[in-house]
Amino acid sequence: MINRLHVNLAGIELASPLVLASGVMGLSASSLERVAELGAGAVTAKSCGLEERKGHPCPAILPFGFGLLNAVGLANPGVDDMIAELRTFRLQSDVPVIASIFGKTVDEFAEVAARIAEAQPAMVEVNVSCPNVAAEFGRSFASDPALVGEITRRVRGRVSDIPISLKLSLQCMSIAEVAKACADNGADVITAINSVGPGMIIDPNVRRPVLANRMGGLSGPAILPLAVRAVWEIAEAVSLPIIGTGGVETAEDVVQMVLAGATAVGVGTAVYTRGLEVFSNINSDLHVFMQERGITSLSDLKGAAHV
Amino acid sequence: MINRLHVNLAGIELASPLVLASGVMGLSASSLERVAELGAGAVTAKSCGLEERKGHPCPAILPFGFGLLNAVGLANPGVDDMIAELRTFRLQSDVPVIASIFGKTVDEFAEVAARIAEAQPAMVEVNVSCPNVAAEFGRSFASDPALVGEITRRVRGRVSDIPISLKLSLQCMSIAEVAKACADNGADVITAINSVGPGMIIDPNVRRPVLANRMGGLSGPAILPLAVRAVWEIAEAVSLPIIGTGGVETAEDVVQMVLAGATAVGVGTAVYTRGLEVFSNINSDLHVFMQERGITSLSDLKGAAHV
Amino acid sequence: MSEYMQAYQVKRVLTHNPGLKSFRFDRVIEAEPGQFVLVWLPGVDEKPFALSGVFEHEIEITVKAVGPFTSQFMNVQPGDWVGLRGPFGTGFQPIEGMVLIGGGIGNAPLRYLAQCLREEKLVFRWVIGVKTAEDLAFREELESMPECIIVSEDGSIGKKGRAVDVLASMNDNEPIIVLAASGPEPMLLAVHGFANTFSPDIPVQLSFERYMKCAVGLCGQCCLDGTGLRICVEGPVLSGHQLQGVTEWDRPHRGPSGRRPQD
Amino acid sequence: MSEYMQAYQVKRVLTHNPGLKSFRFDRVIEAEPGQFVLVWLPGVDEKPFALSGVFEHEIEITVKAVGPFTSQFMNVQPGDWVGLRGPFGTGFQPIEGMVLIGGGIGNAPLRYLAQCLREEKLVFRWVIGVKTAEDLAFREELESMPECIIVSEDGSIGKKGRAVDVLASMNDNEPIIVLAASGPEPMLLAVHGFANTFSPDIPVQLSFERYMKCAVGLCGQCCLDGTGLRICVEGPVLSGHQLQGVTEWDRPHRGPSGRRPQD
Ligand SMILES: Cc1cc2nc3c(=O)[nH]c(=O)nc-3n(C[C@H](O)[C@H](O)[C@H](O)COP(=O)(O)OP(=O)(O)OC[C@H]3O[C@@H](n4cnc5c(N)ncnc54)[C@H](O)[C@@H]3O)c2cc1C
Ligand SMILES: Cc1cc2nc3c(=O)[nH]c(=O)nc-3n(C[C@H](O)[C@H](O)[C@H](O)COP(=O)(O)OP(=O)(O)OC[C@H]3O[C@@H](n4cnc5c(N)ncnc54)[C@H](O)[C@@H]3O)c2cc1C
Ligand SMILES: Cc1cc2nc3c(=O)[nH]c(=O)nc-3n(C[C@H](O)[C@H](O)[C@H](O)COP(=O)(O)O)c2cc1C
Ligand SMILES: Cc1cc2nc3c(=O)[nH]c(=O)nc-3n(C[C@H](O)[C@H](O)[C@H](O)COP(=O)(O)O)c2cc1C
Ligand code: FES
Ligand code: FES
Repeated sequence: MINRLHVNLAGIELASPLVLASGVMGLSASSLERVAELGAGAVTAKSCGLEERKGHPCPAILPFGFGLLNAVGLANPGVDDMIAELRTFRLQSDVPVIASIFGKTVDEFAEVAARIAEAQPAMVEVNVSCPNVAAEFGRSFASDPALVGEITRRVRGRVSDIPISLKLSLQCMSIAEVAKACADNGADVITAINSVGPGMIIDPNVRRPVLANRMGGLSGPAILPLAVRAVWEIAEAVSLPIIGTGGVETAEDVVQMVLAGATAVGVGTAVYTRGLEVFSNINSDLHVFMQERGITSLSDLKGAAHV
Repeated sequence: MINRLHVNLAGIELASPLVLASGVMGLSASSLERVAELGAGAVTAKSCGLEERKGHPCPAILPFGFGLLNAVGLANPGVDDMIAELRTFRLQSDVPVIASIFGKTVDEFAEVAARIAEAQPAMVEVNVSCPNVAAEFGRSFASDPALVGEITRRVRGRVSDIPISLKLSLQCMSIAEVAKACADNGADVITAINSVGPGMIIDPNVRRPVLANRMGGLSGPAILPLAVRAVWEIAEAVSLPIIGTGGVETAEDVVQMVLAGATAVGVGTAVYTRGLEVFSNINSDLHVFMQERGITSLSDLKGAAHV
Repeated sequence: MSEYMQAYQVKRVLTHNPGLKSFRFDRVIEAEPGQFVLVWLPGVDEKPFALSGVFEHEIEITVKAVGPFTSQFMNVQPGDWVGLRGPFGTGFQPIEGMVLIGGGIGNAPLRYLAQCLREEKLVFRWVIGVKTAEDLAFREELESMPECIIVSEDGSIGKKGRAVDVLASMNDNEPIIVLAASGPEPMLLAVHGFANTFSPDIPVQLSFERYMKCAVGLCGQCCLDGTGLRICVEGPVLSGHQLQGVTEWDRPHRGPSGRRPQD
Repeated sequence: MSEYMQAYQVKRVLTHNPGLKSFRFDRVIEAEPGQFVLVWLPGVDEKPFALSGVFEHEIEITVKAVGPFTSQFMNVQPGDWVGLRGPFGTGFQPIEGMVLIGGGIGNAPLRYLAQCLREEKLVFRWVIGVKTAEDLAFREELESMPECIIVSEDGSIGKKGRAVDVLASMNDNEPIIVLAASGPEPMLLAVHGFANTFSPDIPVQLSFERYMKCAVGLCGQCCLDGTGLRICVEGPVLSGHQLQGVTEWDRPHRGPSGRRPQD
C-alpha cells in the first residue's frame, strides 16, 4: 500500500508531513520518543544554546483562548545535555530527529551548531528568533536579513553533512527577504514561523501583565492565517522546502500549509489544544481527505494555490 | 450621579471610553448615529481618500473563528461624500465623531485632512496603515517612522484647530519608535492598532486563497494581546493619549487596555462577534466592575500596570 | 452552515433558461425562507443569494444573470466547487392565510417560503409576477400549484399585468391578513402602500436588497439611511414598522465604495 | 476554573505554623482530590499546589515554606489577589476500604481525598506521616478523625516512625485492598515496593511531583524518562502500572532548564 502521507524533506524521508515543533515535548529523549510513536513524521528538540539557561519565572506559558502566549526565555539544559538526549533518542527510534539551536552571537550560533552536529541529528534547525543582544531596541536576529544570512553562512561552514533549516519569525519587515538571505547563504530548508508578536495579557484585578516576562509570543490557531501567509510569501521568493508551522490543528490546516507551499508541517501548540492524539488524528484525517479526492502524494498539492 | 465611564480624550469629553473603530458601521451618518445611540462614547467614520474607491472584490471580510480577516481595499465614497455624511451626523448627534483619512502620498494625506476638517469633526484620525505606493516591497507608511513623522507634520500644518490622531499598525519594527515620530511632529493622540498581519486562508478544496485580495488584516479577539502590548510600548515611549484598539470585546478587555496605558478604547470587530449591543453591554459591565472595586474614574487605572 | 467559508461541490444544475438557473448543493442546513447565503465563485467574486429551496439533503439557490458575477455563474457545472456561507439575515414567518407576492427573481425565496407553508399545512396564495414568460423559474412546478397566480407584464404567461395590481381584487375575494413580498424595490413599496390603505394596516414582510460586503453586520455597507438598519442582519426581510424613518426609498443604492450615485 | 488565568482574593488564611499555612479562595470548582492548581503570586512566580480541600463556596491549598516562592507565600493576607488556574492532572479515585498514606506536605491532597471518601460514606484508613509535630497541618481536625493514624519520625506526635513502616501491621489487621500515597518520592517507591510484595499486587495510586512550567502537557518539562509520561497530564497520580519503564527513579529531578543535575 502506498503511504499517501510520505514526504521527502531535503532528502529526509518522513512517513508523515507532521513535524513536532521545537519547544514542545522536546526536552528529553523520552518525550520526543513518545511523540514519535504517536505519529509525528519527525520531531524537533527544544532549542539549546551553549550553556544551561533556567529561562524566565512563571507564568511563562499562558493559554488565552485562541492559543498560547509563551515567554520561556530560552530555558534549556545546554548543548552537552542535549547531545546526550539526542543520542539516546537515535538509539531508540528511527523517526528523524531535528536538533534546534540558538546563540547570543553569530559566533555562538556556529559553535552550538557544530557541537550539536556531533549527535548526528537528521537536521539542524537554527532558531534566529531570539533577541540579538548587540542590536538596538532588542531586535531579534530574525528581523535582519543580512544577519540571518551571515548566521546561515557561518552555520553552513561548520555543518556540512547535515541539512540545515533556518527558523524564521514574522518580527521583520519582509519574511520573504529574510528567506532569500537564507537561500543565498546555503540553507537547505526554511521553518516558518516562530511565535508571533509578542503579546501581553494584563490581569484586570492584579493590574499587572500576567507573564513574568510581561510579553510573550503567540502561538496556536490564532496565528494560522499569519503562518499560511508567511509560507506563501516564502514560497514565492525561494525554492527551498518549507516546514510550515503555526497554528496547525487539523488535516485541513495541513492542506492549507501545503497549498501555500510547505513540504512538511510543524505542530506545536495543538499538543495543548488537541492533545497528543493530534498527530495520529491528523494523519488519519489527512489520509481520508487525500483518498476521497484521489490525491496520492502531498507533493501534488504543494504550492498549488499559487495560481 | 457621577459617570465613572467619562473620559477626556485630548480635550474631547466622552461619556464612555468606547470609540467605534474606523471601517465598522462607518460609511454613513445613519449607521454612525445608530452606534452612537447604542452607547459609543465617540464614533469613527470609515477612512476616506481624495477620490471614491470601490476596493477589492469579495470575499473581502472573512470570519475565521477568532476574529476576521479583511481586505476591503480602502473602499470609500471619497472625501466629498464623507464630508456630507459627517455634516449630517453632526446635525443630529452630540456624540463626538472622528473622521478618518488616508492618502496615497504624503501630499494627499495633507490635502484630504484639510478637506475633511471642513466638516468640523471632533478629531481627524490619520490612517497610515495603507501601502505606500512609492515604497519598495509595498511597505505601508506605518512601517517607516520618518515617513509617519512627515505625514503628521504635514497634516498638523493643515489641521490646526482640531486634534489629530495617527492610527498605527504593528507592521513596523517598533511601534514605540513610530509613536515617538508622531509625538515629535505634533500629533495629539495615537490610535493603535490597525488590523494585524496580513494573514491568508486557503480553501483546501478550492485550492485558492479565499480573500479576493489573497491576504487581509486580522482583527478581533485573536489580536487583543498584540494590541495590549502595542499600547503598553507606546505608553512607555510617549505621553500622548492612546485609543487602544484591537480585539476588545468585554469590560475586562477595556480594563486591560486602560491598565496598559489607553485613555479610550476602540471597538470594531466585536460588533460582529458580540453584536451592536456590545457598546451598552461593556458600558454596564464596566460600570459594575468599577463600582465593585470603588474605582470612580478610569483615569485612576490608566497605565497602572506599568510597575 | 455558518459564517465561515466552506466549499461545496455543485450537485445539480437546473436550467430554466440560459440566463436563469438553479443550483443544488449537497448540504443540510437550518434556514428560514428569506434568509440568504454568500456565494463565492473562486477567482471571480462573492455575492448574496436567497435560498430558493431547502431539501432533505440539498439546498438550492436560483440565479438570474444580470451582470458580471451572475453571468459567469451560468457556466457553473455539477462537480464545480463553490464557496457558501450563511444563512444570514432575517426570514419570512409562515402564517396561515398568507399572501405571497414576488417580482421576477424575487420569487426565488418565496418558492422556499411556499415549501415551508405547504409542509406546515398552512393555507396561502402566491402572486408570481414576471416581465415575460421566460423569466419564470420552476414553471411546471408552479403551474401545477393551485396556490399560484402567475402574471406577466407582457401577457406571455398568466394574466397580463403587474403583481401588485392583483392584490386589490384578491382582497375582495378573501381579505388579505398578511403579505410577504420579494422583488424590485418599487414593487415592495407599492405593496407596503397597498397594505397601508387598510385600517389597521395589513402586516407586511418585505425582502429588500442592498449592496453587501460582509453579511455579518460589520461593514455598514448595507445600512439604510435614516435608521441605520442593516439589511444583512435586521433584514433582508423587514416589517412595515421597520420601514419608518428610512430616508432613501426611491434613491439609487450605495455601491461598493459606499457612495450613493447622484439622484 | 480552567487553564485560563483568573485572579481571586484570598478569603482566609489558616496558620498551622509560621511556615505552613492554608489559604482559602472564594471559588466553586469541580476537582478530583489529587488534582492541582497553578498559583500565581504576582511579581514573584507561579507554582503547582494540590487542593487540600474543596468546600461549598471555597477551595483551599496548603503551602509549606521550602524555598523563595513558598516563603513569600507565607506573607499572603486575606484580601490579596492571587492568580489561580486549573484544576490540572489526574486525581485519586475514592474506593471503599482505601488506605491513604501521606508524608509531610504530601498529606495535603489526601485531606481532600479523605473529605471525598467521607462524603461518599466510604470506609478508609489514613496514615499521616510527618517528620515532627509541627509539620502537621489541621492537627485538631485530624486528631479527632477516627480514620487517622499519625506517625512522626521524631515521635513528637503519634507513634514514632515512618508512615510506610505502619503498612505491614495494618495489612495484618485487615487486608489492604488499595493504597493512595502522596509524599516524598522515596516514600512513594517504598509504598509501591510494599504493594508489589503481594500477589496479586495491591493496586496503588501514587502522587508524584516534577518541576512544572505549563501544566497543560505542552512544554515537556515534567516528562518522566523512560516513558515520557507527563506528570501534569497523565499524573500527578499514577498507577503502579504507569511506573513501569520509568528510568529516573532515585535520580535528581530535571530543573527549570530541563537539565538533570549530575547524579
Ligand atoms: C439578500 C439578497 C438576496 C438576493 N437573492 C438573489 C437570488 O436569489 N437570486 C439572484 O439572482 N439574485 C439575488 N440577489 C441579487 C444578487 O446578489 C445580484 O444579482 C448579484 O450580486 C449581481 O452581481 P453581478 O456581478 O452579476 O451584477 P452587477 O452588475 O454587479 O450588479 C447588478 C445588481 O446587483 C446588485 N449587486 C451587485 N453586487 C451586489 C452585492 N455584493 N450585494 C448586493 N447586491 C449586489 C447591484 O447593486 C445591482 O443592482 C440577492 C441580493 C440580496 C442582497
Ligand atoms: C503536583 C504538585 C502538587 C504540589 N502540591 C503542593 C502542596 O499542596 N503544598 C505544597 O506546599 N507544595 C506542593 N507542591 C510543591 C510546590 O510546588 C513546591 O514546594 C514549590 O514549587 C517550591 O517553590 P519554592 O520557590 O518555594 O522553592 P524552590 O527552592 O524553588 O524549590 C523547592 C522544591 O520544589 C520544587 N519546585 C520548585 N518549583 C517547582 C515547580 N514550578 N513545579 C514543581 N516543583 C517545583 C523543586 O524541584 C524543589 O524540589 C506540589 C508540587 C507538585 C508538582
Ligand atoms: C511553549 C513554547 C516553547 C517554544 N520554544 C521554542 C524554541 O525553543 N525554539 C523554537 O524555535 N521555537 C519554539 N517555539 C515556537 C514553536 O516551535 C512554533 O514555531 C510556534 O509555537 C508556532 O507553532 P504552533 O502554533 O503550532 O505552536 C515554542 C513555542 C511554544 C508554545
Ligand atoms: C472590515 C474592517 C474594515 C476596516 N477599515 C478600516 C479603515 O478604513 N480605516 C482604519 O483605520 N481601520 C480600519 N479597520 C481596522 C479597525 O479600525 C481596527 O483598528 C482593527 O479592526 C482592530 O480592532 P478590532 O479588533 O476591534 O476590530 C478595519 C477593520 C475591519 C474589520
Ligand atoms: S453587508 Fe456589511 S453590514 Fe451588512
Ligand atoms: S509542565 Fe509542561 S508538560 Fe507538564
